[in-house]
Amino acid sequence: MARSVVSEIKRDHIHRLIADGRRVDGRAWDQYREIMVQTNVVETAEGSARVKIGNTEVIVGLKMTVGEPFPDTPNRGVLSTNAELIPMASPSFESGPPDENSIELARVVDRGIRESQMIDLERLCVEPGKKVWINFLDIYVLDFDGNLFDACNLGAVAAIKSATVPAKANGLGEDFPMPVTCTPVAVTSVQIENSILVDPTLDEEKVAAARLTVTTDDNGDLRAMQKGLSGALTLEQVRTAIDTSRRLGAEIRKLIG
Amino acid sequence: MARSVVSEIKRDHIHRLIADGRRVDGRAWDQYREIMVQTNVVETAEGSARVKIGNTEVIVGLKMTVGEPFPDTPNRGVLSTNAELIPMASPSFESGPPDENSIELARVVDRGIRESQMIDLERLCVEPGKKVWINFLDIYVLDFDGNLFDACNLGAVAAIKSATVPAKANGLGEDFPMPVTCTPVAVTSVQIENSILVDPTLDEEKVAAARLTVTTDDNGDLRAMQKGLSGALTLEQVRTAIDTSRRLGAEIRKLIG
Amino acid sequence: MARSVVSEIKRDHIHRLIADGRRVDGRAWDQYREIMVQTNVVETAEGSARVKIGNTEVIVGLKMTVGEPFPDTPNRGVLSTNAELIPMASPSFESGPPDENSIELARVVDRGIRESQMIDLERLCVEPGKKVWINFLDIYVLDFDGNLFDACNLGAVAAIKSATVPAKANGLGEDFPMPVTCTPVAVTSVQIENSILVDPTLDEEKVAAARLTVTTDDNGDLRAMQKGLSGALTLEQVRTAIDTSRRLGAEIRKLIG
Amino acid sequence: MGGNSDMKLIDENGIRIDGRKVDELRPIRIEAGVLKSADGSAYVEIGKNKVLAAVYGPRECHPRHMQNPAKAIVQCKYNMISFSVSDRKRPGPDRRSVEISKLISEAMEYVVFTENFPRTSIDVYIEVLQANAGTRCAGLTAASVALADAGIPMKDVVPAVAVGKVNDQVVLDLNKEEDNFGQADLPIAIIPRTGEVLLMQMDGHMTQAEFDRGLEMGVRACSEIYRLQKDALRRRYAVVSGEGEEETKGLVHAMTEEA
Amino acid sequence: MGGNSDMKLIDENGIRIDGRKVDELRPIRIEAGVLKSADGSAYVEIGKNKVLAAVYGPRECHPRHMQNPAKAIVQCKYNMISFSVSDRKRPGPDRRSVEISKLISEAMEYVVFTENFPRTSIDVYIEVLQANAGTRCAGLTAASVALADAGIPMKDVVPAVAVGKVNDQVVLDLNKEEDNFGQADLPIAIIPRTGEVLLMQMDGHMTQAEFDRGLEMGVRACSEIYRLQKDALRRRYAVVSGEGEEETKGLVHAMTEEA
Amino acid sequence: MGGNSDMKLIDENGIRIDGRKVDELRPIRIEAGVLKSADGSAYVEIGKNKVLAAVYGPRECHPRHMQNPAKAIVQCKYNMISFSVSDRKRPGPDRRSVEISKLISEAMEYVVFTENFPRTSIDVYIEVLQANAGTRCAGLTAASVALADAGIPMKDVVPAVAVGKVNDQVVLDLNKEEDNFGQADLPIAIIPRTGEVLLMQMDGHMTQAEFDRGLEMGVRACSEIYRLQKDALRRRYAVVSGEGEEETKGLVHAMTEEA
Repeated sequence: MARSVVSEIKRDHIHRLIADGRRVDGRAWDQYREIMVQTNVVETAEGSARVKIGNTEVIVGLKMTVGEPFPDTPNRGVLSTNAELIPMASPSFESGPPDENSIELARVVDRGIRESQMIDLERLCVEPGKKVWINFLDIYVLDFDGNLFDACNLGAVAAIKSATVPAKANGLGEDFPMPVTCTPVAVTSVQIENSILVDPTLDEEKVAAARLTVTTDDNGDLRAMQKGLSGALTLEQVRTAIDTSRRLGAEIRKLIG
Repeated sequence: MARSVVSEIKRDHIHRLIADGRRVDGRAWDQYREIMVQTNVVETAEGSARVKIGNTEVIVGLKMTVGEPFPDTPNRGVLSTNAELIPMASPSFESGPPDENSIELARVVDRGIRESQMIDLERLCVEPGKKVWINFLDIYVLDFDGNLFDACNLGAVAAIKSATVPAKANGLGEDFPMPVTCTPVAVTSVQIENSILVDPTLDEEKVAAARLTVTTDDNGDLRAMQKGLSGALTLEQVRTAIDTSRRLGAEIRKLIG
Repeated sequence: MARSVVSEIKRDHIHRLIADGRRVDGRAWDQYREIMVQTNVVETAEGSARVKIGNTEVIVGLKMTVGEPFPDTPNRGVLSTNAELIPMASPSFESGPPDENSIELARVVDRGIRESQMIDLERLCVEPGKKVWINFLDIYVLDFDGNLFDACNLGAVAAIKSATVPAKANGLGEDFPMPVTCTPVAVTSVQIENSILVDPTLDEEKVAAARLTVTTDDNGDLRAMQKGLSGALTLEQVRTAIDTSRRLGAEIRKLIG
Repeated sequence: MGGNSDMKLIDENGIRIDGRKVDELRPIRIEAGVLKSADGSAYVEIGKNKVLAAVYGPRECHPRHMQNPAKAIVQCKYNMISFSVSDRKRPGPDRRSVEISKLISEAMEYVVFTENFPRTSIDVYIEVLQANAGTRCAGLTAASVALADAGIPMKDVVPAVAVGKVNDQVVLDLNKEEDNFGQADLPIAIIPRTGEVLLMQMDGHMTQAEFDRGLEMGVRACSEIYRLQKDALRRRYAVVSGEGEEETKGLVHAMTEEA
Repeated sequence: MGGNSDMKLIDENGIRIDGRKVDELRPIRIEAGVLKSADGSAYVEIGKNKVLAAVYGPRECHPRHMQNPAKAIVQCKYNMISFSVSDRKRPGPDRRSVEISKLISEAMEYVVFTENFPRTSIDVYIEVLQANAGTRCAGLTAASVALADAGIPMKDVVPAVAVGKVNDQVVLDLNKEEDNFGQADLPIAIIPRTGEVLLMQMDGHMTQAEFDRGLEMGVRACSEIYRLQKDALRRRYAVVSGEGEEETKGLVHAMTEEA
Repeated sequence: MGGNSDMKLIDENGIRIDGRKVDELRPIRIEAGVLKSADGSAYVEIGKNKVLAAVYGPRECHPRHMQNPAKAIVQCKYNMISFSVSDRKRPGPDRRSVEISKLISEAMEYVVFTENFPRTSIDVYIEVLQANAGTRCAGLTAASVALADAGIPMKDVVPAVAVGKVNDQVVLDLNKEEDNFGQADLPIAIIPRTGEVLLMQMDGHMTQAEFDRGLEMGVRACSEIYRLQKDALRRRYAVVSGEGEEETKGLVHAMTEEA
């Protein structure tokens, strides 16, 4: 994603503004774009959400079926996360099986949810060693203007929170709400000209040297991190990014209650 | 298939002839090429047929095994139809997995057989919900000179009619003939210069604006239709093509008894 | 492999030397390069070996699991052989699924082991028709300087001979050594300018007209042969290559005794 | 088609399980210009179907050997997202969507003035977000609006709808239950200005008389959908231009080309 | 090879289960020029094997990076159709057919005068319609006739046959049962005019003496097949030219090139 | 991360199951120049991990559309061989190795002076022969030495190590049991000369204080690994040049570039 070309003129413009302490859309370093979250948008899914961050838009659905657990976790449900960068969303996305960008994206979102133990997978065990709930979390990017990590995390978390376990249709008693323990939120910053900017637009991502995504839980503890792009971060910059993530994470968490 | 290039000269020639009320090979608008059908040509198949329509040649084989039914049709056998446009048949065919042309071809043939209920799939149930006969209908195009839809339909129908269910080899009693209820026949027309020509050759397909395949049953009722190519048909042209298909379908049906 | 280009100058040089009765590295027609064999090099495998023939280097591992036998050999273990020509080993190897070169390589190695009945597959049956040992023999080429057939055969044979059947970890009693009946050895010769040279280097392979790999057993009987490259061999040349293979095969067999 | 099912899908008053009459469309909502990155886009709801379409182009054609020196090629990709159906669909094209993509591409190629843009590709992406029978028609309807939204000159905007046969009656715009347990399905697309057929498939069992009745019913319904398509484009242009009563730019352009 | 099976495949009079003697070929039928679209083609039956071969080329080489500026490349694809064997074979190449395709390509490249057609590809497609042991040899035999039928200059037409070992005896041209339960299989292809070996594989168990006997038997049988190949080409030319007693054009050409 | 497991992995004296202290590395062995065909190579053992890295390039970039006219691209492929882990891994890239390859490529691209070699590709192949937790760090450590061995100018040689959290304690360089049953994993790579972070991932559960302690521990350990990397290159150069006490050529070059 971030590797695609941006014109020299635009690049210079962004750099010059940042050297002046400004961003193209007038936001402060640590200011997020407007967020829109809509849940239960697709009734064929057990849970679903459509999320916009600025002009970036994703749709996420959770489908649940009953299946076998992994042999090493016989009493836990299964989570499988997939992200599709469909060509509808950007002239730079191509049809085909997931590439390295969509794989990294899905894995980072998955780690935030998995490592925070957001879904209580033990409550998704039906019969130990034999039958558990399998969760297919599918993320589709519909419109791409930067910061997919945060949008996809938010969509995934909202879809999970809105989900109802379809027990009845599977002959397993009454439906019940997805057992959720916390709300992990990912907040991404980029380093441009040694400044740390939160929630980058596509143009900002294209000129950024390094990216850091930090997923925090309800206590503000760290649950997942991912540094990206071909640049380096000083230890100080890492700390700034983490602080911002924790602070804004708490605000975003309120949004999706 | 039909997208490949044909020389301007040939194109003009065909168009001029048609404007004159003639076809390159001298046939009338509604005249079919010579048809050759040979059955039981491959003894490793349960049923097989080799069909020639003019210079177009296909070989079709039906293999049967015992397997599980689909969950939503527990008391019915399974039909799986596949078409291979192998590079042997034409300089324009390439090796590799089925492309859009061979997928469309297989699906149209499949629909004619399936929707006419030609194979009595309920008689191919061995044990409801557990064991049914699985039919693999494989079509290979050997020589390509136009009108694959009809040739493949005819080969498939002849292969099915000639098939013997291998019950004995599967420990399920005596062999018996494939239970067949009717004989669906596909007849294809193309529109060139607002004329409707039946059974197009390859050259005619290349200059055609639109194609219509109509599959009729023993009563002359419609069982499957498929319009193709990037052109339009008037309602009148649709009716002409259907009439021709019904009439020639009855004649072809006699051929394969 | 052998199809890649070699400079005209190098080609002429090799040809001129051979016309003079000499090889680039000074060896005699029937002289092998130095062989190095190291076993049990990877402890996560049931058996493993690293083999060097001159500068050619391969690593081979054998993994064993319990699984179902093939229906037509219900009381025999299963052997599956795979070769990977990874891009680490040569600028001419590419990432991706096995190509025709690695498939031929794996199949020739497999045939030598299978047809000599080196592994006593009947002793790898746990419960006839239900449970047998599945052997995954995986060959990775690490450094490529010609004669992969011999190096991969040698690595495979050494890995198998060093293997311990992991019965205990599978709840099937005590571990026991892999049941081995003989030691098949492949020896490859190439024809260049009507001379038959054993153990070709990469440069020799590139200018060779034909290749013959002969796998012999402990009695010197033939177990597998494979002629390769786009050239022909006289019957006399075939006999010379077989004689050399039998004689050197016996010497190499002692090495891995 | 489930064939001659005994399931009762139309009551004695001629009312279908979702309350419609036999020749009544499901509620339809069409919006143009719903995405930022795409050159043109549209969102269509027909009953419980939810479909997005996006257009990119005319742009450089990849792979290059598909370039046509005389005109643009139109490549439509129809796709159902994994959670748009009851049983999760594995991402990636299946045989059904490959066939539908081919048919929609052929149909769209006919209405676009492709000779205006030699060597280029016009790419149309159709994503079914929620499916309830008739998605190929909803997709074609959306694709057509998205092309107009992208300002690509066209002979006409193309509406599509399926007719079918249920409980031995010819009905309009099958819903999921009617599609699963009905006797025939006949999706069509029409060029409104000429009445020509641009897409037509059929499977099931229809007599000639039933086919004729169905075709007539479908052609009439297409006019209604066509009106909604133009309304959506008019609203879109109103938003863009700040006015309220004009044709969209793309559409005007198209009509000039046609004349 | 099934190895040391006790199954009796040769009786006390030296007669095999299909009635043949140990050094006897199965009935062979060869026809040239059986397809219209291909530049050259051939059909071969050897016992119950039925094989088609088609040749296209010399033609532009795809992908382009495989072009050789000094000569044509010969690309043979050997394939078994799905219903040619007892258990349905999934369409598409498996590892066995990839190996066979490679070996036949290498063999054919040697006999074609590839330097006459730089930068081109000569493509040979071999389809096994019905298989009964020995399909790679039947395929190579057919490919060779199809190349001659296409008029491509060659050093020679190439026959191929398998010898093997069954019940401890060396036998010619194994059938399916002999292949399944025999002790060794040794397919070879020979250049008749020089007696050189062009294809040779072996698996099973053979002493040197058995190998020598088998090789001799195979070389002799190849002469017989070679005669049938030339007959087929002669008949084909007779049909084409309306005469009866001439070499085919392709073959004549080839021989002139060789001289 | 197995999460809040009760398994005791550190005893009351602060000693881990393999006898190490919490801030102690496993035994490390690094060798440069171990392969003949590659332009540069390295072998690294960290505890029971065994990793090979090979470098080819700068060389022509394939596929061509990935060429950058301003600089080289660095393409690292991390792979585990099938028998490097307990359960056989099917050959070919899985999602985990695709992600790791991307991160290592990005890291290496930063330290190589890519602008020296426009339009080329520098290809790094990392093969894990035996795995025991920490293979991505071992792989990056090896890749970095292999690049220097290939004489490619770099800002610095890059060491990498994982820190983690086990039994509520922050520990250095997790082994397989600690990785399976621990509470957090934090792999990092550092540019020794500037102290900047080049690779960083984290999963599990860490407070800010734990993270700070872990990061500090990791940075210190990287210095130790860096020393071993330079030793290996010094020995390699000694062998190559017949002397004993010099920096390797590649490394010297790199440092001149940096100054």
